[in-house]
Amino acid sequence: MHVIFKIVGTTGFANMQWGNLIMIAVGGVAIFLAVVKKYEPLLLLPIGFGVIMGNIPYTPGLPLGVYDEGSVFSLIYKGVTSGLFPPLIFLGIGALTDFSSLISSPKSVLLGAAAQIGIFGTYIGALMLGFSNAESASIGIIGGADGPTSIFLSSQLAPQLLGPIAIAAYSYMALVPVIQPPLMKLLTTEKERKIRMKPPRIVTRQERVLFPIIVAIFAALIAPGALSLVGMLMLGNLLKESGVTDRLAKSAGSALLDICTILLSFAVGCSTQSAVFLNAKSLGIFALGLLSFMVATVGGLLFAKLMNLFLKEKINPLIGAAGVSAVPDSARVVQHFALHYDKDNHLLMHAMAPNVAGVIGSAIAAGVFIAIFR
Amino acid sequence: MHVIFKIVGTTGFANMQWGNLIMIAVGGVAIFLAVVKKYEPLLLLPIGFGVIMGNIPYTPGLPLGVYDEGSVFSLIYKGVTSGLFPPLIFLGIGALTDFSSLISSPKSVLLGAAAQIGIFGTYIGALMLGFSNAESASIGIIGGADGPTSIFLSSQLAPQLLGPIAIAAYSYMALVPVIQPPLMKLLTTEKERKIRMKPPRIVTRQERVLFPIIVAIFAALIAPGALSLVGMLMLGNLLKESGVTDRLAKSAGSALLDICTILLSFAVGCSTQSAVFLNAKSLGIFALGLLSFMVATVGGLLFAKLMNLFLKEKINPLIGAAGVSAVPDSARVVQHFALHYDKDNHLLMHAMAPNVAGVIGSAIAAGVFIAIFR
Amino acid sequence: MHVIFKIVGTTGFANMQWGNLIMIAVGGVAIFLAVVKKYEPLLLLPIGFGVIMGNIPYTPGLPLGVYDEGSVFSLIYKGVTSGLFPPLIFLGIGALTDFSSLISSPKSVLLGAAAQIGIFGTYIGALMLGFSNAESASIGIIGGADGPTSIFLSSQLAPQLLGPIAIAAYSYMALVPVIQPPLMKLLTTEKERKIRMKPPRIVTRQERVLFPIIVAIFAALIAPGALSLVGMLMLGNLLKESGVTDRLAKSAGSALLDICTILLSFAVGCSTQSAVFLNAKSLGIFALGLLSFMVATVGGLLFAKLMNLFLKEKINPLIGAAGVSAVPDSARVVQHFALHYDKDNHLLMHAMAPNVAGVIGSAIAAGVFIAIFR
Amino acid sequence: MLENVVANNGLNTAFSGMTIVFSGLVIIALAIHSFNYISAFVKKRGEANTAAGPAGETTPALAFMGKDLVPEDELVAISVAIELYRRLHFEHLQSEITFVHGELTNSGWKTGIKYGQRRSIPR
Amino acid sequence: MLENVVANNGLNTAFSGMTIVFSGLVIIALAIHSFNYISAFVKKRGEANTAAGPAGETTPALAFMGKDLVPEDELVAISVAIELYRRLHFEHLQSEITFVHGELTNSGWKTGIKYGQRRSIPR
Amino acid sequence: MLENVVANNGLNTAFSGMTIVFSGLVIIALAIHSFNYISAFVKKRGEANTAAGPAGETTPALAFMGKDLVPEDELVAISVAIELYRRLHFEHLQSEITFVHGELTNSGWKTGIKYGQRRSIPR
Ligand code: NA
Ligand code: NA
Ligand code: NA
Repeated sequence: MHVIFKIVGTTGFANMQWGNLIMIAVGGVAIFLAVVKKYEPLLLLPIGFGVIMGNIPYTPGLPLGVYDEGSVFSLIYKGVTSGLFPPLIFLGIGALTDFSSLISSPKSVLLGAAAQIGIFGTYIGALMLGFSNAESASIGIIGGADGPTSIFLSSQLAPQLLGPIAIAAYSYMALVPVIQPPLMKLLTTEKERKIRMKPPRIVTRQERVLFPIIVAIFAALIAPGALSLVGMLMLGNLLKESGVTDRLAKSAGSALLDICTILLSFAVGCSTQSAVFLNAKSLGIFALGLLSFMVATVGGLLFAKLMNLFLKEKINPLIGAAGVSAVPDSARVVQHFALHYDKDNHLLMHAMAPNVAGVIGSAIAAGVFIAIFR
Repeated sequence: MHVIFKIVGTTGFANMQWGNLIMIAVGGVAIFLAVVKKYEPLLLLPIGFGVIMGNIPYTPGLPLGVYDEGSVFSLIYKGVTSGLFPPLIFLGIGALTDFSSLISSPKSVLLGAAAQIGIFGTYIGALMLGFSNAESASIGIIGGADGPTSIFLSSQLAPQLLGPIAIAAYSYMALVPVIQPPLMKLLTTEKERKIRMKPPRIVTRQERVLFPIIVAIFAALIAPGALSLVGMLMLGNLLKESGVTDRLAKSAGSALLDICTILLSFAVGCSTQSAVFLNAKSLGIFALGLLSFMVATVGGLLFAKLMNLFLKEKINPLIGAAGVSAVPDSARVVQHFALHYDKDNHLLMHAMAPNVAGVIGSAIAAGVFIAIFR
Repeated sequence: MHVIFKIVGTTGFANMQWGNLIMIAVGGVAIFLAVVKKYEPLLLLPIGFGVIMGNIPYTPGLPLGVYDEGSVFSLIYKGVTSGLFPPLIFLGIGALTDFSSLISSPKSVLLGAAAQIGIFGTYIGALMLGFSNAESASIGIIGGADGPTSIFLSSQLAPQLLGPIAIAAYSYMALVPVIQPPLMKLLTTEKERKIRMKPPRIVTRQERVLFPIIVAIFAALIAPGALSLVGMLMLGNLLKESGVTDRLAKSAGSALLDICTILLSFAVGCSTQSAVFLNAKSLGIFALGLLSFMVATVGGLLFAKLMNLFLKEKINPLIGAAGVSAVPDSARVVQHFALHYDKDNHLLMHAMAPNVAGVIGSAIAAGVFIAIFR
Repeated sequence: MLENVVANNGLNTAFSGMTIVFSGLVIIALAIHSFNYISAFVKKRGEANTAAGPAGETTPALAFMGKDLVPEDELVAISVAIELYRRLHFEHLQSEITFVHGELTNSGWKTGIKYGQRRSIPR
Repeated sequence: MLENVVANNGLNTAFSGMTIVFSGLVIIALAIHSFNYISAFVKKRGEANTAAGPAGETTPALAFMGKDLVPEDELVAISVAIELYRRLHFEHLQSEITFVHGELTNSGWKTGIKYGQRRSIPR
Repeated sequence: MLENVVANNGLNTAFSGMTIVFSGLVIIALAIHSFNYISAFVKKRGEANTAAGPAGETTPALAFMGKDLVPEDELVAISVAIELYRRLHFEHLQSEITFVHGELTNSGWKTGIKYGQRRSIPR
């Protein structure tokens, strides 16, 4: 009977704790949001399943979880903590992203810069709550509203917070349609919301090929720490736009992107073992993350209004809110919100410009933090 | 002339031994079975080619083979010995497997459990032949008739036996149509073979989405050691059935599955260098492996007959033989065998239920062994 | 203000040197050749972009470049220096290559052997310039005109020269249409150029299946060091030709090949940091590389003429030039050159035979060097 | 031979292992079995609000599985050909995150269905 | 609360960081802005040699994006079906490096366009 | 210059290497050459049992390679369109291991042809 006791002792039932049950419920909610509500399913579904798997208890000593040296899940998790998966995901995203809208309206780039105030404001906020410099930077980056950027920076500066930061980032990205509209209503007048913008010009192939090269060079010169993220994003985009490497762009944007997404999301989910996840720090991170999204939205909206003071051709300040990135959700929120006030005012393409600029802006911000704190 | 001697001394001809020739012939047979007989070609072809490549002799010291630190093949082999490839393969298989038949007839699950007697029976048999506990467990798992499960368990418990265990597992899986019919004839009456079963009910999407989550949770709670295998299998299935992550399921079930299959099979083949492969242990493993398949088949058949003593709606005991897994070959054997006695009795779908249940059962059995012996 | 100085100090502007600017220009030229001239875009585009990214300066100490322990780029570069990517690329190339032309005219194999004189001649030349044995071998292999083979040998024997050797190999492969025609003109008579050859016979499926197995066995027996390259090339080809593993061949020839190509090319580009790249050695490598291509071409041409002294059915000596490999560019150069003199003389299929034989020949040559110098 | 079995506590292990495997699969079977009630319940509710239910449940894909109704007249062939043509030509576009001058193409990448977009990879 | 900000030089870092982000994106914006002049210049040159320009610029893919002209008559359906048929059946061949008895199929793998070959993966 | 060649035994290495390369490729050439006899032998045997042979050898794919006979009339277009339609719609199913209510779809994954199944990915 010795053996059967040993086996029963190793079952999850024997080691289950309240925290595990709570986290399993959290994972179930994530899966529910992904499957039924269709919120970011490509990320929330594997994350949610990972949260459940990561919270099945087992006898300590068995090499099973992401934190156990030599386990399979720890090998996958190494792709996250080493910072490898996020740039590879950016490579794939670059191979799928069209920067035409940004090229045709360069001044929208500034809106993508303004929204990064959310990052730095939250960094200050996190310092106030007593987090260290490196931790505060990683928490602030949640406001960048780019999953890979958040995970990359956390893996470099505060790996111990990677789980909650990633979950917070993806949760709020899923909730962008809930978070942004009230702020848009609060900070714009009805007249502003009805401003129409000229259709963007058509960009040539030359411009689309030169764009990733130039962006990569300048972003990396200004903030070398952004080299990994911006470099890979722009490599993917160059593969797509060059017109001579379609097969590479296709594989980068399908197989590579999908495989890295599955493994990263699942491993991040697994890393939320209740023992390391359920504490006051995580709560603080979730609160700061929400703050970060809100400050970023406000920053984009107000900066757009500021620009209008100087511009002859007024821009619709709503597109400032798209500067937070969360591509392409926040651009869709803008489109939807504007349609509410003028049925024929389609801002989607205009909002895409600050939207993708925000991705570059957050990557530069991450680069700055890496340069200072590493 | 010094140099030319050195070169000639490094050629394979100078180092060739009888064992190598035998193994190269074995590799040739595997390729023949794969190409001409179409037995498990996706696995036997790269394995067979690997066996040939792994038995080309070379001067010791050159970093070429899977056992030489720093060689390319050793890097690929690390994906096997670290236990990484099998769960990734299960992720892909999960993204391709339809568990509908199982969901619609839950009692068939028990047949998938009964067939695992082959694993534990052979474990005892291996102990009798003097193998250690960990070795015996790895040999027993051959009766699970699932390549990735066998390789995973061996890599964790008895890496030194990985080659013969993998080859035995895949060989007997290829030979299922030869091994099972005599036993089916021996243990069933003609009347039993003609039992018809009601068509299974149609399962809803909700059920198919909930299934992988529930199976993963319970399997991992009962046998946490099964976390890696069952978790990944069910993650893949969830990606497929959720309906919101098709692109992830597609990449997991094509690029990822194929790449891991090629590399795992080839590396496993390469690991059969005659010096480590051709010995009495391997012979014992092959004998025990065959025993394991036979005991598993008998276990499934008899348990089905036992269930019929209690069931009002009788099941056809032949489908018990499908509980060994070897998906989907053993289910096909059942279908074919039953058609022989009743031209209109199609058991394929009914046999798929114990068939896929056997996969889960073997993974749980592997989890039990990991929990005890690691 | 302390912090802003620290940040400015970390920007690329503060650390930029003339060498970086030169290399960034070189990267730009590579991209120009790839995009506008369509020279080897699948390789030169990611290489060129990598050269640019690798020469953005940053404060030493930040873990960003391929030579910095722990950086993302160093993880990718490890796939190059460990020798892993080239065999995987060969696996994919094997799954795409049709060796029918070679099977139908085995005597063309000798032309693929003759062209390897470029490798060994240049090895002597490099010794003359004072390079070490291992370095000279790696430089000589440039004349093999196969990127993965060059990179693999360099990674094994002279990793410090990997960057310039890879760049030289791909550059001259792109310039084959410029390098070869003058030599073809010089060494053949107009009558020779007009020689027509009989259409090759149709090869059976059996032959195409047996071919990769036999080539792999004999190549690996003769030069075990070629095991990794030839083995993987032939595994890919066997997956393709067997007819029973199409899905494996497809994934090997698309996702796996593309992903490895992107990562290898980009990482090789990144490794050309001006501090390690801009020196007299690189200049010597480029000069020797050109020599290597020219000697190889001459070797192939003259050997074809030599063979004609003994053959009843004369071969067109132009196809000897295709023995350098650079698949399929040099075969196209032959086709084009011959058409110039006889509008109906299509040599493309005939030139493919020495062309693919040259790939095998170079891999064997690399195997010889590995056997001697490792 | 048997002493090695005894020394390694083999029968005990085998018996316990088999017990665990059965327990695990029985629990799973029971869980699945409870689905049947859920399924019956859902069906009943579905019959209550007749029209709305089935549309939601039976996805197009399932419809094909169940019936395999492939239209066989010319008209269909034409429309199918056009559909395929677009799918192959626009394959790349379908997975783009953003927009190409007036073409609204979504990616499924970070996609909600709150604002009327359709899923980009319709398969 | 604020002492941790002060101790970590937080405001300074935040301000400097925001400055860098703005500088970076302003430089990129200026670089893109200069594209407009290049674009205008290219256009002007394009207008000079009327016919040649647009053919070079508007790739087929773009033409589809812009107009989405899908032919809708039977003839087209037939040719499309055949094209697709070949594409699926020859998909494998299209990516082959070499040649299968008279079929000239190129790979794009190490491919120049110097000698009249077309790109092998026409997507 | 030459002393480094001599010191490193360079000429010897080069000569030996070239010898090995030639030996290797000559052996391969001879092996391939022997194929011709096998091929001739197989052909002869094939001619003996006329009807049975070619059906087994010439796979459909090869037939296309050799002749490239694409049918061009409407009927074919329709059937092709339907085939493609199914292939795209059922692509996912084709690679499923098991069965969806009456649809028999095989995977090629662990597949034998002993029991009359066809390969699931027919390409
Ligand atoms: Na952002
Ligand atoms: Na099993
Ligand atoms: Na070569």
